Amino acid sequence: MTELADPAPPPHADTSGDVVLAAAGLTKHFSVGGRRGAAVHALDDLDLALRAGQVVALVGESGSGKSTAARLLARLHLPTRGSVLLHGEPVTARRGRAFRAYCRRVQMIFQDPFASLNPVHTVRYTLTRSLRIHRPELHGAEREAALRSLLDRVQLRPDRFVDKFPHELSGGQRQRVAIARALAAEPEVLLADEPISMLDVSIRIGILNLLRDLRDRLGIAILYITHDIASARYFADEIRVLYAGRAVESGDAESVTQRPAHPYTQLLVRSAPDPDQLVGERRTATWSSGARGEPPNMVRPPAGCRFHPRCPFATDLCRTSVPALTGIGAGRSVACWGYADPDEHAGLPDLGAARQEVAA
Amino acid sequence: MRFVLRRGAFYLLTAWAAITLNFLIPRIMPGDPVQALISRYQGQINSDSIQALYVLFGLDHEASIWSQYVEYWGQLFRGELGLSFTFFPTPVSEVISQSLPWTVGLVGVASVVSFLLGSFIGVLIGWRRGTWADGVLPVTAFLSAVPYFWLGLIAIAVFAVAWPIFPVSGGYDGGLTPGPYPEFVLSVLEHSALPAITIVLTSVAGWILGMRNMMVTVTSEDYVTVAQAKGLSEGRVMLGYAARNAVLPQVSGFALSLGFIVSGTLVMEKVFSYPGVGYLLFQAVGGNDYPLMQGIFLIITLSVLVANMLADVAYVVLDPRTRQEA
Amino acid sequence: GPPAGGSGGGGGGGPLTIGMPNGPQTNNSNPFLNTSSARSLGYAFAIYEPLAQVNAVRPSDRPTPWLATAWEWNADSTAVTLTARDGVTWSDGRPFTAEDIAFSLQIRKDNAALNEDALPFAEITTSGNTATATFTSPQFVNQNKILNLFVVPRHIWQNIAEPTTDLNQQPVGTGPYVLDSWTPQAVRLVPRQGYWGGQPQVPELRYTSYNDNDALTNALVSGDAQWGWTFIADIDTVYIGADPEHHHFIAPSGLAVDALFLNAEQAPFNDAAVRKAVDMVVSREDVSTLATSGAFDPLTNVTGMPMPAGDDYVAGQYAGRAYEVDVEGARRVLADAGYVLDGQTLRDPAGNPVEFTLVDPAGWSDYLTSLQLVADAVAQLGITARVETMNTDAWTNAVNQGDFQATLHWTNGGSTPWDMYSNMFDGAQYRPLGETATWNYGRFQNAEATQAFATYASASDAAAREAALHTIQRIFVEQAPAIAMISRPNAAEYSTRNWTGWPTEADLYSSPQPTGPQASMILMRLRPTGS
Amino acid sequence: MSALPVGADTVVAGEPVAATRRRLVFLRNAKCITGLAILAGFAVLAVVGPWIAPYDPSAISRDVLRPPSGAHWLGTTHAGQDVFSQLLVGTRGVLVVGLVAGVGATVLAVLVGVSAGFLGGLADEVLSALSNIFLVIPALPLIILITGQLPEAGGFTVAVVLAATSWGWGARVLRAQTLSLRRRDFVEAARANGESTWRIVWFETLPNLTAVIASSFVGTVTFAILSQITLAFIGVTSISDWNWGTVLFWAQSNQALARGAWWWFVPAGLCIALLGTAFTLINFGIDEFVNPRLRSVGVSARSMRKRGIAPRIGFTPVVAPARPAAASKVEETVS
Amino acid sequence: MTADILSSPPATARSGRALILEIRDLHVDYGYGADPVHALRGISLTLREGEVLGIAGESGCGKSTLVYAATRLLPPPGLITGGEVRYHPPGDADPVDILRLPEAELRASRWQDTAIVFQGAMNSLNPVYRVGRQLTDAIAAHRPRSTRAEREARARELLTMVGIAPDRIRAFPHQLSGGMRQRVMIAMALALEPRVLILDEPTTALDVVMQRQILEQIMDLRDRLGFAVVFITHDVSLLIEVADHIAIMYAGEIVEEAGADDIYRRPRHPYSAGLLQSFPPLHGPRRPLAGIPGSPPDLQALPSGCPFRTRCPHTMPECAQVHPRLAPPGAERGRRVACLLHDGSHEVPGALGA
Ligand SMILES: Nc1ncnc2c1ncn2[C@@H]1O[C@H](COP(=O)(O)OP(=O)(O)OP(=O)(O)O)[C@@H](O)[C@H]1O
Ligand SMILES: Nc1ncnc2c1ncn2[C@@H]1O[C@H](COP(=O)(O)OP(=O)(O)OP(=O)(O)O)[C@@H](O)[C@H]1O
Ligand SMILES: [Mg+2]
Ligand SMILES: [Mg+2]
Repeated sequence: MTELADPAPPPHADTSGDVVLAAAGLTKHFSVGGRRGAAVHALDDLDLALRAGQVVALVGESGSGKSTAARLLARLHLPTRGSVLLHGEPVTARRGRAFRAYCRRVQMIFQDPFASLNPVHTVRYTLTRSLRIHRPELHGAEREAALRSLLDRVQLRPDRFVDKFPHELSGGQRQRVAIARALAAEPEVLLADEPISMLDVSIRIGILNLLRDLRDRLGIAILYITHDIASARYFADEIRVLYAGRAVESGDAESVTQRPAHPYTQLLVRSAPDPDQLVGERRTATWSSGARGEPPNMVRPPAGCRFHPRCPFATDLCRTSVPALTGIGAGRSVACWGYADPDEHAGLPDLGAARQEVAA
Repeated sequence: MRFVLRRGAFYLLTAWAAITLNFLIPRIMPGDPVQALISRYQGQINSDSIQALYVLFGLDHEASIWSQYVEYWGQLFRGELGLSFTFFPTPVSEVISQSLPWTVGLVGVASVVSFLLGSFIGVLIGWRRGTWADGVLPVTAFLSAVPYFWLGLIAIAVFAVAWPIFPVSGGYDGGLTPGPYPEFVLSVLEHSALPAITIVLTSVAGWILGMRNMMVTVTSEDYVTVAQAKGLSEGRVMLGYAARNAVLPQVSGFALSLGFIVSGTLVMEKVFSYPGVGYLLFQAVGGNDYPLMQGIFLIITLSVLVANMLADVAYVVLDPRTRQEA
Repeated sequence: GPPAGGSGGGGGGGPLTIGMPNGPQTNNSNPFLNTSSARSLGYAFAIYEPLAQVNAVRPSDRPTPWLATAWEWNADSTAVTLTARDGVTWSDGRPFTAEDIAFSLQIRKDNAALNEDALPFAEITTSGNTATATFTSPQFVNQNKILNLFVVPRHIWQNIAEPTTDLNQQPVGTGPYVLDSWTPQAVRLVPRQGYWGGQPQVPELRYTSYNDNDALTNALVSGDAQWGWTFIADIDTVYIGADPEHHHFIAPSGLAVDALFLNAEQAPFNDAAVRKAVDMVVSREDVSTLATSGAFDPLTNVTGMPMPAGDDYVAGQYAGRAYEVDVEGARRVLADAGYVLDGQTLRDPAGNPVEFTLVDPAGWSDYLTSLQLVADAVAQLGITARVETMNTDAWTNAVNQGDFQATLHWTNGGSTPWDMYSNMFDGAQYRPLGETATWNYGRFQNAEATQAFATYASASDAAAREAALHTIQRIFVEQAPAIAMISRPNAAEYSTRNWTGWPTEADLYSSPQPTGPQASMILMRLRPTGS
Repeated sequence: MSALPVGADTVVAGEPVAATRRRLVFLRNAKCITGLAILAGFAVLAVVGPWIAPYDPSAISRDVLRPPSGAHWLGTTHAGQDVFSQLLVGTRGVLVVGLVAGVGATVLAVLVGVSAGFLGGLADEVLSALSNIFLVIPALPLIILITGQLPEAGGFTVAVVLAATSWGWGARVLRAQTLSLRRRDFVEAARANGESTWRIVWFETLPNLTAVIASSFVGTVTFAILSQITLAFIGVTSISDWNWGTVLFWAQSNQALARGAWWWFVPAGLCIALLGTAFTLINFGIDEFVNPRLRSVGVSARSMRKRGIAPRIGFTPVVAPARPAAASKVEETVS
Repeated sequence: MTADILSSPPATARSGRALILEIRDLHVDYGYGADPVHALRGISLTLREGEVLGIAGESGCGKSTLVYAATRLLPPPGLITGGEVRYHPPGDADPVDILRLPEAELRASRWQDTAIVFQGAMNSLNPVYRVGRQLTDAIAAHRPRSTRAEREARARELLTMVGIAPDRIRAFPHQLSGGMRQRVMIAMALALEPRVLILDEPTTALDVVMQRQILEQIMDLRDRLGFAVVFITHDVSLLIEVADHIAIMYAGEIVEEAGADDIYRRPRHPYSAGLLQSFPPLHGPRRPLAGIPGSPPDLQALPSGCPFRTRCPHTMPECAQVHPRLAPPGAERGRRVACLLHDGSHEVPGALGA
């Protein structure tokens, strides 16, 4: 088990790092046929920068477009609008050699290790395929050595695991194989789509620690997708919160979790089970009774701020105009009219104490 | 809505393709109806009448296949199916309308009975799996594998010839004029008993197995356990919760199997000398009677399509999930 | 209509059910069409009557006058004058006249599709109560065919624009019965009033179509049907055995046979020696007993003439000469022709093994069993013969075009043996391989035979005909152009439980089959059993 | 080991436990083994039948229509042929036609079904429509029509025709399964890893369809055998190729039953039913593999009854008598 | 109202409440054959009126098996091979053993006394019936004399109670979101006002916001209606917030049982401690986390002695020999733990002793 547990708070999101993969205005609307133009607005205008050696967490409730973002970045979907930039170059490849080259640099890990490994293939086959595709120069003994070192890297003993079928492995072991498969390409970017949500509680931390180790040792840029904001705090350098396909807040992990700015983030943080809260210090009745209801219908998302139907502070402005993601200092930005300059707009919602907190 | 359109398009396309296939198959095959007629009468037709028959059937002149195709569609739209060769000069539509009710009556009813009975038995043994009820399975496996013509012939030999409980053949007593009076209806029932029983016996096994497997699958669904946890009565849980869901795939299976059922009819009607379309088709094929063949294929294909459509509808009625708007 | 009572008990009488194995029927009573239910089931001839009743199983007997009371041929058989019977009325009450006869011939002349026998009519006239038809060629051999033609009422058919497609659902004829009701299951006929021949006894005829031989067999066995014709294997056990007292099967031969046609334009049957050898080893007895379970008689006379119908025609030198299996003789014939037996294999003079294929349509089980017997028999000579099946279309084609080596096929029966022999090997019917031949499928050519056939058909004196026939028979015996096997009888099954008066072996007044023009004659002779 | 959901649609991969290197493990199932044993028996007969047959099946003899005896185990036909030899020799025809048709139809079904499922879009629409047409058109009449018209309706022709007309069902099932596989994570993962489409189809998707393909194969073989026998029985195909249908054909056209010659008619039908049962049993095994819920509990109903276990939904059986003594063993609950 | 769910009553308050359900030495096997899986081995637990009993543990440790066995709803091939489940009816009536209740009585008792909300609400509703029908049919079965209108009114009332508009009574399950379906299930469970409500991971499929909403609702209802709750989850941190009393299960056994606060602050079993270590905290200092190495044992091949010893950081030689019994650790009352470290003869490591 890794001993990489890192008790010190991570450095503030280091914006100076090398941007490996970036998304600019990434938008995806899934056509659902039937009535003309009906589409699921899965993701709208996502800007994102993944830097070498950094973890960006994408947090949001189910259906908020997290996986869509990952799939767009992996180019499993084509964006409706916007572009993916690898080292500043727009990526266009969709198949063939160029796509393979892209795959080699950007690898994805899926949520469900039970489903992402083909049940009919051994670990050896799965990893060898990856090596053959991405490192065709390796042959025979070299490839075997590479295979073993991959398993070593994900802390699976090669002799024991190399000839196993997925069903002979536990969930954590499977997820490690999936990670090894991604590493076989020696990628610069790992897109990890909820890599631990399907795993048993006791082994989740192991996988996160492993990923963190890879980030630190190989300098890989990681996009970490989760709905568990506590794990994002634990693992990520930067957190970006998605709500109904739109980014509503971003900032370094610690401050976003400790001083959430957007009403939705606040709701999220407050909803997370936290035994320490037993002491019952800062829970105000207004908060918990305020945000209720269901996530919006993504075929006809609410106009204006998409959170407004559930937001206790919503005003008419929120119902009509989309707030942009704007900086509120200390590397943080939030898309909420509550933080807008009251001089420029009339009728802004008053977030009251919540706002004061962030500023603190 | 989109679903409806798609299904509609599918049905139209299938209908078109089937009709075209119907048109093509007999034409690209060798052989002609006159020769078939001669061989059918094996020496009873004077060989000198061959020319007379060619003249009679109007087979002297050759039209291009394309113009025949156009003509064929023209006929279809006019509701004409041409004149049968075997029953020259009776219009195909008349020949078919005479025998269709019998097939629908016998095979339709027997198939439905077999479906219902099989599904019901399947429900019971699926619900009671792991008990003695599983012993039914090998029996059904055997029944489903018995060729029905074989069973039918044995049934005739035993129950119509050796112990004449049932009539040997036909759809009703030849002394009766068809009409809705009790004696005739009784005669029809009497005549259909043996074939119907044979059809049911050989086809029920499939439905039992299908339903049983679905029941087993469905009974392990949570909602069945929930129903038990609610303390509902056994019957309600079994029928309202388990069987109600398990029957869904059976419905579409039933519609699709109609094609096979019709195929089965053919030999069945031959064996039992039943006056239905199946045997008619067999005759038409044997007699190279293109117009009749095409007519029957058309009717069968269209009715299978219609049955599928009905099954679609039934499915939508039975399964609210398919009614989803948006 | 009200339901009629069930079939009568042992006391005799009651409706008579006549079964045919012809599958579903449609309501069509056009007597001219093979395809109509009237013809398929045979009730056409309970309604429409022929000019004269020809006894198909005693073809040399003089036909019984029926609608024509007399007929007069000219010397070279190119014209016939027919006298219409007096006192005959159509079932609609109109009188029957010579006009009707003339019309019935004329309609055949005008519509090739109705002229089933392809008779070469020239001119048809009437005068008083006679009608006269002339022909473009001598019709001696076709005399019976012409007398057997049925007559339709002119006053009805002259108004029918398309006699080939008319359904004629209310048939009007001169016969003893009229159509009462038509249903797909059964066609009911009842006696008419005022039939010229008296009052028919059978109160109701039910013509029922069964889907196939098996169904009809079952119906005959169980007594559901009392008259019909279908081939029943092991008929003694299956049919007669079911009710030995009442069930009867008679199969009197006419002048038709089943013969193995041999392709004379292909090895090995281009050599008469091989044909003769095969002819000598095939046991007609076996074919009859094994293939037809004895239902059809084996041919006994070497001329291939079925007996007793052919009694009068056998050339003197062959009288009493019976077919005998003679393997040694056959070997000698082959040896004389230069064939050698090389171990188990017979080799022709060129050294090639002698082998051939026997073919018939799949499904004709009696034929196929016969072929197996032939194959079995020739094996004794060292000849390898294989039995192959084809579907009927392909087979018809192959046979017509000469694309076969040996096949079992029937011949027509006529009033004279001419039809039978001509069908087998008349050079006039010769067509080169690949062209469609109507008869003489074996492409046999022999100038002497061809001449004899022509002479027989056109000669005006009996002696010349007899001489020609004897020539034909001699060539048949010596050259074995085809191998006649069994007679092709006019067979029928009937039950005497309710009705008697059927043709019997003792009183073969007519072919016993229910579907021919003889039907009206038989029906008029039926009497309730025990009366 | 884990109770985590593997996705609601476990139909294809089956329980992960079962997908091992030996992908055909589904054959190791009591029902399956019974079926395979019967099939193997027939297969052996198919190979050696013509050699061990005591008589030439076509050879005519004077022993006409004899009931079973030492000389003729299953009696003789109307022409004195040995029925037992006919059945023995006929086995090969039955199996070969069934297998050839099964292989042909399965290959077609895989090609059409998997392509339709994988390509999607217009190709899918066209291919699905095609397979639906073949489902909707009544197969047997079509087969009769085609075979009836072909010049040589021997075993191979019949097999080809059967293959050409009976792939629809398999294609439909395979398409549905492929569709559900196509969106599986491991297929997506392969795609995201840069695998080519054909490799995804052949190496990622198809192996997961083994059981479905096998089941469709077994189903088609059964259908092909029954059809072939029916065709032979109604005399559409060559009757000189011996198979069980031919035996029935001859028996029927010579009124075997009416003549009391049950030995001529009954055994062939029983052979067909037995062979069909074998295939059905094999399919049971495959079904249970594909859908683990169908697996039997592995204990005979009788032994369970003996132990007083009556498995029921919603009423878990309780065994072992009440043990009041046991209560004392339990630690007193925290007070 | 959140304050209510957070205020866990002190452990000692337990004894004051009346018993409702007593599980004694429950043994459950999967498989009827010679080689069954021993999924539960001698489970004993008590549930008292109005309390929230939490059961936590890794996937596959037998949580669901326990509650299904206790209600005899375990599907084949489940088999109860021993033990008792005593239900104490209200008043002074004698307790009945659910495992030995005749079928008709058991049927009558179900849903009246004990109602269950299943693990997957998605699959707990019959997809072909409207929710209204499913809400009312239990009422109809148990209150045959009620009228249709009464039942319908009750169904509306129930829906309102769980925060769903009553007009959704005509909706089909697929027309509802996951959260709504889960609430419908809860409403259904409350239809007959049972004394015990069993919740088997009712919120795992939902995201945190919805999870909290539902939990608040349940706890709110508990306060109003006074039923006892058995709450199953693998999320200990959630349990600590919600439950009064917690039982930690491992490989078919209970390894520790104590008040919620005690478990959180002073876990005594290394497994409990490990579980707590597996959740990164959202607030407070970031602490090193290691989870629990390895994976749960195969129930068919359990290690000798303590089933947890292969993963235990404090394993000792005798752990392989002795199967630890559930007993109060040292002098502590109101809790039990199955670990040799606490048998009094060993030095307890700091993390497990404080
Ligand atoms: N292929 C698709 N076609 C149509 N709609 C889609 C498709 N994929 C995703 N969506 C829709 O897009 C929206 C965002 O989906 P996405 O999978 O990105 O959410 P997510 O945040 O990953 O959710 P989860 O936490 O449940 O994984 C959802 O409403 C989803 O239903
Ligand atoms: N049908 C079965 N046959 C054999 N073993 C089974 C069966 N069902 C469950 N088990 C085993 O019983 C054990 C307990 O399962 P159970 O479902 O009670 O676990 P759980 O604690 O509820 O897990 P989860 O958190 O995943 O719901 C598991 O190890 C499981 O593998
Ligand atoms: Mg996702
Ligand atoms: Mg569970």
